[in-house]
Amino acid sequence: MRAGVITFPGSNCDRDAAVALAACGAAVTSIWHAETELPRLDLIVLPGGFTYGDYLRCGAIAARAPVMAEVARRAEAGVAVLGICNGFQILAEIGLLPGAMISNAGLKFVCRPVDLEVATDASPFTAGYARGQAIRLPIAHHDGNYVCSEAECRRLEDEDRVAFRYMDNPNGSTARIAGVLGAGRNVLGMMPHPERAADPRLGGTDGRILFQTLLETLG
Amino acid sequence: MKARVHVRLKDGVLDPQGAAIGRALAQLGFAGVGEVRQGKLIELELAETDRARAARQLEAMCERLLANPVIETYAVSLED
Amino acid sequence: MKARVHVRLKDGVLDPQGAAIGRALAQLGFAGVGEVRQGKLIELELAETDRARAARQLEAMCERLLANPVIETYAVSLED
Amino acid sequence: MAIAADEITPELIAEHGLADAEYERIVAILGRAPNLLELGIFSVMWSEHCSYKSSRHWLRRLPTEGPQVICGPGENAGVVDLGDGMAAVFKIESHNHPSFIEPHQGAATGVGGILRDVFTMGARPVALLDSLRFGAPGHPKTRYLVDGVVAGIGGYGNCVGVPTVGGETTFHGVYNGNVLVNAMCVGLVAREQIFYARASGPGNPVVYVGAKTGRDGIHGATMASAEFSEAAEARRPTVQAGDPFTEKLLLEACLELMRTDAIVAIQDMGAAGLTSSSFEMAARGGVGIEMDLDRVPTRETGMTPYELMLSESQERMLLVLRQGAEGRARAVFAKWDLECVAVGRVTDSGAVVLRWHGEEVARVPVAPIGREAPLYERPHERRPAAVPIAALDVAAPLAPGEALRRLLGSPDLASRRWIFEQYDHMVMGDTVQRPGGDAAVVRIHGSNRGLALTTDCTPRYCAADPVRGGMQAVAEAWRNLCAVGARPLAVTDCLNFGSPENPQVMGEFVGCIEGMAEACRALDFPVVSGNVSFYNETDGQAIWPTPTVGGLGLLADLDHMATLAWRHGGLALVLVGETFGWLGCSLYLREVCGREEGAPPPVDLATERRHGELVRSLCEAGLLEACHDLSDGGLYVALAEMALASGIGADLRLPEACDSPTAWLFGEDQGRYLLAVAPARLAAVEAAASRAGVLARRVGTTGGAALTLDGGDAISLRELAAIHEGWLPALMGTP
Ligand SMILES: Nc1ncnc2c1ncn2[C@@H]1O[C@H](COP(=O)(O)OP(=O)(O)O)[C@@H](O)[C@H]1O
Ligand SMILES: [Mg+2]
Repeated sequence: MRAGVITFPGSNCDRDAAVALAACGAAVTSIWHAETELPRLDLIVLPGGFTYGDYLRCGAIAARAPVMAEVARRAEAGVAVLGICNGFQILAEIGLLPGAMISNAGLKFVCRPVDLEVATDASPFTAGYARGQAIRLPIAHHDGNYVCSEAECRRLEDEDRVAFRYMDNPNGSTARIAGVLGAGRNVLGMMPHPERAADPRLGGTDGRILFQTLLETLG
Repeated sequence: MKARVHVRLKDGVLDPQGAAIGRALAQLGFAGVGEVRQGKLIELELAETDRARAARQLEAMCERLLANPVIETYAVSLED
Repeated sequence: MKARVHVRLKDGVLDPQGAAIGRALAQLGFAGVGEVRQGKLIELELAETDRARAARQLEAMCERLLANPVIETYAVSLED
Repeated sequence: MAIAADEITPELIAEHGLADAEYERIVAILGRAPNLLELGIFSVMWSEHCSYKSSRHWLRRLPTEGPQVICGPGENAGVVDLGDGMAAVFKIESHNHPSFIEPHQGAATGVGGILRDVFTMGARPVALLDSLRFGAPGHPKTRYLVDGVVAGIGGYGNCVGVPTVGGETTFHGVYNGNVLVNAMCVGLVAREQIFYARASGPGNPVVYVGAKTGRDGIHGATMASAEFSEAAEARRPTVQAGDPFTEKLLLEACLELMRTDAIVAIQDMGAAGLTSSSFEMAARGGVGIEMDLDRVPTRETGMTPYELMLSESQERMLLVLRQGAEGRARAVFAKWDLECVAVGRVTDSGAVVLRWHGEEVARVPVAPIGREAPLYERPHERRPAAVPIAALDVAAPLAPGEALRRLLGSPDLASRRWIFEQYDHMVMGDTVQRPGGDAAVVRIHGSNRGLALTTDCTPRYCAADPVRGGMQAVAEAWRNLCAVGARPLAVTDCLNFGSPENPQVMGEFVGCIEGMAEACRALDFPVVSGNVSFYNETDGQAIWPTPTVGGLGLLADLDHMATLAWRHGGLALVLVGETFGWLGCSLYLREVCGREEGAPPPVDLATERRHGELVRSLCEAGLLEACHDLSDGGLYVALAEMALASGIGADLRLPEACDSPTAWLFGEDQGRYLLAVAPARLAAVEAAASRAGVLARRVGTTGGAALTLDGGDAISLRELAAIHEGWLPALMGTP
């Protein structure tokens, strides 16, 4: 699998994502946000961080970066796109995923491992988990409170596009949503950090399954 | 020309910041405070001198960057 | 009564948000945008019906909670 | 010469915090009266903060050398050798006054400053720690200060993407008017790629990079060197605001340019930014620097040379480049959207010469500003030694279980989760031991080795007995590193005190340094960097002497790292070290008996060393299931902390003839550790201890869901956890 990890000004989990992918055997390329063309890729990762300081709105300025037009085209064409934390916020800002993120209900940054339920196994990201499986991944964000309209929320449920749900809602998200899939199921945005649970030394390997699954499903 | 853009969360979108301010005010003993909402007020210096063109420019800025239509509305104003 | 409090950074205090917005607008091709500053606009529902008393109450809220006098200034207004 | 003559009045001199004798020395150095700009330059360079005029004499007593030391005090940060071609760069710094005035920005810019001190030496920052001292929990400002400081530290470190992995937090009324915010940063660099701040090569360009200059914190350096008064608080000087996003860009841009051979010298602009960076780089290299101040990028209009030289705007660096390398530097900084402007060049004049639109506006010789900087040996008074308290003279108003509940929910022992969960402590993917343990452990990226990091000081000990307190601070840091299985390498220290002009405060300072120096020497634990913060007093009320010690150690093999948590029942609990039941100055005495008195526990450095080395060797031999050092609250509190981390309880056995169970359970005797050992390994542990001549005796067994004492007096872990976790969220009003 060829994976590209995009670095925006202020990305800070780009290396972590690349390390986790490489450990699973992916060939990882680092991509600068100013690029307008991309090499052939099976997976595009928008990593966590504070792009543009998260000023204005989280992910808002990065969503308008030159590289994003091409990311959107690839997503349309079916390439897998994974947005983690700030990457999820960017995908929502650019409209590749529904909804938006506002400040955590507790108004504080929260960094801790949380318990999640894998809400669907029907995607190239989650096929390696069992539907309903309980997993534990760290979160680390200030604005992870997922907001979407009731109608949108119903649609996500109907189309089985909620990927992960918090067991114990740490940020006030609508319907405890921690991760959602795009309509084509090839785009996933999630607030928890799978790359921080991919090395047994760091506590837990529940996130590693996601990367291994991508390798298996995308070759 | 000086311009202002007021971006606020749509009615119906929960506003944790506003709610926290409301609670804190009550705790400080301010009575009779109803709903509190916190929005952004962005002030810009524009080179444009034509009001109509400036207004159109601002509108475009909001559509393209300053507001997120999923959760926010905006209002623009120009100083005289 | 509806009230608004506009809290902004004092002149001279670094406003990284405003600066980032300014740069992003320029990158999106908006020309002629000078300084950009981002402030907060807090909207409140007050039970108080007397304008003078409401104004005093707002003033007190700003002093005690809504604005940080070290780096911010504020302006209050009441809707008619 | 075209330098304009300003009228320098006595008021102006006083406003700049300069003594009359200091002013005369300036006139002698220049051979004329200074103008206002030059006066400003001298005032910051000779401020306590930059010149260490009251502390220099005493700091010389600290041992700073050892085979592991690559660079000791004198550079932007200290450097120690880690083997395998790697080095650690680290330093701690205070941001006390700014954090009191504006807690969020004050703490944030403290983090920003210490990050720059580390990456200016070529190291990538890999960890942050913060040592925080707040006023009494019930004081009206405390909540606001805690909230702002924690949000400020988190907001900055999280955004830059450097994990905040540890620190300490305590509360006491002596800090009501002066909180302490000490931030420590640790970075990693290849040994061959360390950068220094030594300007050289006349003709080489001097280049300004980073954020634009505004009027931030003008006179911050002199503010940090003057004691507070209510009036000064009301005057509210311009606080500098931080921009962590720009810092992240600056970090990446600097490290990128450092991979080329473009840079000759580099220094961050900290206190009195452009002044200290230019003078210090010139002084280290024995050269001169000339700058055209009108070329400095500004954020505000109408800024004067005086303001430009004294501004403390954040996220800026001054570089000396090789000739011809400017283009490369400009390209790198343009990529990261940052300013990069040649503002001057290195000269052989030995002076810093400043021009404004072509006209010379200041000329100050570099060497004398350092060589002739004031050096004060201020009078100091030793305090009479505190009187020891006999264990049997301490009442036991509460049963042991009740006392434990009280202690675990007390301000200084309650869980700090509310704080460290606001810090991203996992970013960079190498945090092997998260906050909550004895020391944080950060893996050296791509290896199986790790850095162990801690900050420590027990101010109530220092107040009662500065020498012993200083010793204890170093010993505790050393012990915390040993407790995770690391070999302690070196220290950075942040000496927070009241006014040096008060002989009693100066006596505390001298005493603490003596104690620290002795401990550092005995433990081969040299001081490689640090910072002094004086004038932490308000209206004549000084803080307790607080010499924060930041310790760094190396774990050669992460497979042998120890943690607090055991994973099974049925393990033997082994207490290393002798228990005399020292209750003087203990938390038990304060929290349970309401007494703040007595002498602090003695520190026997030879014993400390023997015990630490034994524990480390037991870790390395893979003989331990868990390990924790004993400090505040003594044995019973340490046991509870381990059980809470494990989620598995334990039974503790009182010794046969125990005169005072209270003293045995809660005494704060130094040099002790509590180990959990599998039954099959117990004999090996005991044999190793007896070979080392160390007392190690079995005191209990792990298991169950409660803590019990001699099989009775059960306290469920669930209840203890609620008490332990509940206090800080309740204080902060966010359950
Ligand atoms: N308490 C101390 N112990 C050892 N070294 C110290 C101490 N205080 C200051 N230093 C050293 O003195 C030098 C100047 O410190 P400082 O002015 O704080 O650095 P910077 O200018 O980089 O902020 C540094 O090298 C620092 O490590
Ligand atoms: Mg420095």
